Amino acid sequence: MDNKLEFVDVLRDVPGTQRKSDMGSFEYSHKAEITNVYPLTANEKLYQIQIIDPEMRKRFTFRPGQFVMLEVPGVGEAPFSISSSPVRHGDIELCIRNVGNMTNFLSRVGRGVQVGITGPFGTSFPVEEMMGQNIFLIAGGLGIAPLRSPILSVLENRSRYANVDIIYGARQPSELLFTYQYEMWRKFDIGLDIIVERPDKEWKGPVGLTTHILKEKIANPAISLSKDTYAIVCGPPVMFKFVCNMLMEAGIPMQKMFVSLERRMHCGRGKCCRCNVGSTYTCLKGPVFDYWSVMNLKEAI
Amino acid sequence: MKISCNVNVHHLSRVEGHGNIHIKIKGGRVMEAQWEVVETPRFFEAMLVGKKWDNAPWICGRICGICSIGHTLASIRAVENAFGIVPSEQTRKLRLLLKHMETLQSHVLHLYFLAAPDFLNTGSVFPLIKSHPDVVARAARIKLIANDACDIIGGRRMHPTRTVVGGFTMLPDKCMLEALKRRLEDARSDLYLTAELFRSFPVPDFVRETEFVSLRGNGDYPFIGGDLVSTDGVRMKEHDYKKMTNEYTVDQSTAKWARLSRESFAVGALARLNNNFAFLNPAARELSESFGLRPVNHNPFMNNIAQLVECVHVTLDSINMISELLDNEWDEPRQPVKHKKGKGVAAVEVPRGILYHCYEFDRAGKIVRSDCVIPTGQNHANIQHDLMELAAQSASMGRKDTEIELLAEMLVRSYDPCISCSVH
Amino acid sequence: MPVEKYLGVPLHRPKVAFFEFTACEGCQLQILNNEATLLDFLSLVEVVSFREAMKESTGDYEIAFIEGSITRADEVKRLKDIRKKAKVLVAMGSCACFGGVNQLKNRFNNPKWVKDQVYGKFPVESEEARPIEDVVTVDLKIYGCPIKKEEVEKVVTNLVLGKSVNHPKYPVCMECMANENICLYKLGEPCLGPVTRDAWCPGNRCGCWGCRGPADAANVEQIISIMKEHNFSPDTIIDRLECFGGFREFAEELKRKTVKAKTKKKRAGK
Amino acid sequence: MIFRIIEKTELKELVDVMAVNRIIGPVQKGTGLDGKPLYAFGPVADFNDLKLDYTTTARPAKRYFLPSHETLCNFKIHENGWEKSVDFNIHEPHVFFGLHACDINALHKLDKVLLKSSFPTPYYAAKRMNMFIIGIECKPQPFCFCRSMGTDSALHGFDMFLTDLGDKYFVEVQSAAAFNFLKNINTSDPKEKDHARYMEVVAEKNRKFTATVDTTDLAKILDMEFQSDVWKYWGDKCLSCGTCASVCPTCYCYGVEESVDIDLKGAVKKKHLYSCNLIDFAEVAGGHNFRPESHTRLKYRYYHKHRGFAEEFEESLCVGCGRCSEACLAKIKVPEVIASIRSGVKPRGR
Ligand SMILES: Cc1cc2nc3c(=O)[nH]c(=O)nc-3n(C[C@H](O)[C@H](O)[C@H](O)COP(=O)(O)OP(=O)(O)OC[C@H]3O[C@@H](n4cnc5c(N)ncnc54)[C@H](O)[C@@H]3O)c2cc1C
Ligand code: SF4
Ligand code: SF4
Ligand code: SF4
Repeated sequence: MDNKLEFVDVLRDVPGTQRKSDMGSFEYSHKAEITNVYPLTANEKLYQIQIIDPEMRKRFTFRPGQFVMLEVPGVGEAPFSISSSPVRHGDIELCIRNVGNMTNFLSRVGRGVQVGITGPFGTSFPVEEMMGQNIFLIAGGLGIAPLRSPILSVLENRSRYANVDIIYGARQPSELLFTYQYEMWRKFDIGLDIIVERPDKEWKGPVGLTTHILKEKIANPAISLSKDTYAIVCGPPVMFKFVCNMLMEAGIPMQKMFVSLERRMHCGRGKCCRCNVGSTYTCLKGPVFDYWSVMNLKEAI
Repeated sequence: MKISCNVNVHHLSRVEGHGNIHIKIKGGRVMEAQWEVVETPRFFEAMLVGKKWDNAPWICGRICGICSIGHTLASIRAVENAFGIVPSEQTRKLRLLLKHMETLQSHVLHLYFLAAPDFLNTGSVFPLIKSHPDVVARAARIKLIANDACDIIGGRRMHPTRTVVGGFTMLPDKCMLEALKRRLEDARSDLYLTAELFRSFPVPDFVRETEFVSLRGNGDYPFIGGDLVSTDGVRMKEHDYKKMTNEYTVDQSTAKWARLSRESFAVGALARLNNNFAFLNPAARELSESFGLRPVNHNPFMNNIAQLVECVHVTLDSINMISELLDNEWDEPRQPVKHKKGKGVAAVEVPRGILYHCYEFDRAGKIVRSDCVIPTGQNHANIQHDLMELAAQSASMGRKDTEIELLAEMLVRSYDPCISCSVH
Repeated sequence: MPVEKYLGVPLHRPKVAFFEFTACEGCQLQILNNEATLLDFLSLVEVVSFREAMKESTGDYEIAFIEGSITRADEVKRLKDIRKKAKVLVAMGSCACFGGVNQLKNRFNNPKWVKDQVYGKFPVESEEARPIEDVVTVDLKIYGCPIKKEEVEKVVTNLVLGKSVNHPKYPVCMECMANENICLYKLGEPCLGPVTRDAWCPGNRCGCWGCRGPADAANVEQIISIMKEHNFSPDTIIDRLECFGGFREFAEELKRKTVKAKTKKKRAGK
Repeated sequence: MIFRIIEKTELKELVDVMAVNRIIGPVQKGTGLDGKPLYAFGPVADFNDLKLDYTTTARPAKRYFLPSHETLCNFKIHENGWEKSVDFNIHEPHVFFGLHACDINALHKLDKVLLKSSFPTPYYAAKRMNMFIIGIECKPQPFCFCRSMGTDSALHGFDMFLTDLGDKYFVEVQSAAAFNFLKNINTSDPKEKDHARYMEVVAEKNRKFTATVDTTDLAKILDMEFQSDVWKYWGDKCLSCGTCASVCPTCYCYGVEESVDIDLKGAVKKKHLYSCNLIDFAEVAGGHNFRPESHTRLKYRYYHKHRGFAEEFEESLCVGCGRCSEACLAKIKVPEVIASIRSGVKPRGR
């Protein structure tokens, strides 16, 4: 009798699909090409990335607020929020700041380079639920990157939303991202307030923190922040703590306030534990959380 | 007749440590022929004072990167001699095997990377990668075996971690030793190719009567412990090493110099071979004779050939020793150590010649006094005298400046000096 | 043929130079000890100065690897000179990073006694052994006594790719555990592994002496008390802490405390 | 379930029958200071190496299903592009001969997160599905608190389970493969007195448990005591060495690092099991560290094990094997830590 145990090949029964329950999908990455690179500021660039296989490109769908893991072989893999409109499927844009190992390498690549994309991962901003209501978006610094996708998504269906307002703050004018799009946003009847902490000579707009503008808005009787308003807040942890408290006092329900958290991530799939806040996986239950959930997370802020 | 010449080599390359050569000939007379050692001392002998015995091998291994195993083993032996510890047969064999592998890797490094470029007319081994890729690959191949062997036995190839007073912290895997043996057997052909390469190099014709000092084997070619001998007929015990070295300081050197029956003596592969020719493995002896290298040979340039012969000797001896080790069950790797007051001396033949470590311990097992005499230190005076002779011959033969410079450099290099070590 | 581009990003073959100061030259040798990958290594960079292996040498280099500690005035001058020329200056090995075993002589605080011990009346110049950081700015450190050759390769590969060099921040225990070694404390051996930056040598049943210096979150006070609990004498602990210079302050502190405790005991005895 | 009896003398036969497969089991790795043997899981080449009466191993058999370093994929690099090749790093089934109940339960816990949640991990799955497990009844050690964690017996998840009745083994057979193996050797049906003896043995084992952890409302208490100063006390002791996670049969956190080969023609992506106690566990690019102090990291480990996992899977991620407590040089022991957090009082006299 043969006493050799039979080897179970986990890939045996897996068809060629890439459902996330498939074993083969875990380390599968879409080959994608960097089709264009736009420098936005000294430290941030916008990367247009296209999944090479046309079929896969079409099938790739995501919701605003979700992120992908971007892999540069041998250099690193890291999470980035998709900053483009969801209607564009596997033809995505990532706004990336040069801060570390892989982002530094990326800052030197040009078009034509092949990278790997996995995802999309994580939760998203409920833009469908927001229809018919006011939206208030508040971003600080690089926080505008994850907000650009919901903004573009709203633009696609502008008529379905009531008032849409953006407050965007940066340290200096030279650090403002997507400046070339402000006019377009305004044309679509979006209120846009921009504020910087340290103005330069040309700067004519307001000076200070996003909370200054927010305070004015809240005090303005013409603008009503109420149960009919959704808020999306994204920026450094100190900022959203203040902002969310102010919004709460102004009457926006906690469940209608959304933030996007940033943590270290090595897998994006709820396995490496690096992104845990308290013991919640940011990659699975986040990165988009409503404020009530954030309040319940230990060590979130 | 050479009327005048001025050779100044600052920080001689392809040697360990920092030394300068100055030769000045004026009106056919040698005005200056100087071997200068400018290395910064590290004061190991002072450092050790107050340290417990178990620190000695660990710290003293750091005297030299290239023969750290030799230093470590000498230090261990000195401590063991002071405490009256006799290593087991297994420990003795493993230590010798480890030492052999260091000898092999050090000699190959010297022969191929440091000496050969002189004969192949390049400044370093690096251009040889393009011009003689097979030569470089061969050198790397042999060296890799020797280094891997040091990893397996000593824990790592440099500054070993498993070698301790009393034995080893742990033993190599038998299957790894077996694999090592097979690789060493394969390496023999590479060694013979090495011999053919060196046969194609002309050995400068230079002879100066010299006294050669080394250990004297007791039936076998000596490496760890034993009696001290010289070709001038001196014979002494290990603990009398000071009478053998007679160290003194000179202005031109931060390393101390040594003398015995004459104004200087030489140690190293050539000295070992001159004193122990009969104990060489027959194949190695045959190779030696094929180069016309028989005792007592007084050409310092022949040290390269002596190293080559030793490469063959240690390889063959290692193969035999591994077989013996494999035939026996492993014993305990390490025996317990009880320290006591006293003094211990060790004489160990390292690649560049005979090395002495001596420690005096107090009742707590702490070092009160220590002394290390390094082979290159013993060679400095001899290098100086060789240089003077070479300069004199060059003056009378009317050699060109560049030729004198190259010959002088090659002469110093043939001693494979480890200057940093000699200053320690 | 050397590879010119990595994923479309042009690579630059840096000119590198190796220099040694007061040292055993082992770290440089580790690079030559790289037999298996030496050729790849050499096609990655252009070695312009390496006295231990080559004769020619130019003053034109971008990356300078420095081995050894500083113990003499002429070395200070030479090092400053190198700093001026090098774009990137790398401290290589414990001597360069912490003073290495060379700094053991500093513990006597008596350079003259130290010199007399070895040279008697003969005059020899020598100062305290110092890490090179005391003299010039250091851009990168490669730890270890000796350095690990794979690490040098990684550093150089990263420099060529323009990738940052990150040393592990965790202590040796992680490596020891990965190797499934028996913890040396269970065998009655002292070990600085829990506070020393991750190393490559555990697995030889040889307790760590801290050559790679403190890990990022080293809790040295705690390991000292743990060693005491395991009945290791203050001398043994001090020997370990002061050996390579990375934990020198802790060794000094422990010495002071031990002396104090002894005098107290003596007084109480009277 | 099918029960059998094997005479002890038959065991060698069983091992020999299985030896066509790779067998992993408890073997002696060395001798401790007290002269007692130190055990580890390792390949069993010879029946005599297999120490079924082992106390406990300092490490679980984790390296066979969650190795500390693992290559996730290799890349071949061309000028602008690359090819990726993935291997799950297992090519034959393994027999695990002699796992205690806690280690079998540890696998169940890992299964929950690594197999049964979204994005199953194929590297783990491939190894897990190629495990043939023979459990063996353990000998409670003074530090074992598995009973408190409800993991002192394994009800499923093995192929067979042995209980030592003195001169024979009582065998629970749970898989067809196990049944087939047993056909090769002499076995018999258990008699009434074997059942009685079995129950006696188990009862005796249960009496030997001494260490306990009060887990009542633990998840809630951890939440309440999040700001407790007692954490700082333990944090000051902690060496941030990661040993606790390395020896834990259920710790699975990791980091990924990519590196380029020295010839620049290939690259590799490697996974390294990490530990939440390590300084840079939660550090992000730019240097911000979400848990810079050692007590916040230590707390996180307890929080993840006893609260976060419990919230998600209704059970704690600790099987009470006590390995972390035994391995910790700073003597940070789970029962003591939890007791001190519950009471809000630091332990005294230490
Ligand atoms: C959900 C999410 C969305 C993000 N979106 C954007 C974005 O749109 N634009 C942008 O510029 N940045 C974004 N980041 C941050 C971005 O992931 C980091 O800047 C990036 O990981 C830095 O990688 P590096 O290799 O250059 O840095 P290194 O410091 O060298 O990092 C090494 C590794 O650590 C991990 N890591 C380090 N920092 C972070 C971090 N902040 N977050 C997660 N993992 C980290 C990664 O695995 C990375 O590979 C986002 C992060 C998260 C979690
Ligand atoms: S031997 Fe040293 S490094 Fe290894 S686990 Fe023990 S304390 Fe840590
Ligand atoms: S709890 Fe103990 S084992 Fe874990 S990191 Fe701290 S000191 Fe190390
Ligand atoms: S936390 Fe400790 S006791 Fe619990 S399973 Fe892990 S190692 Fe065992």
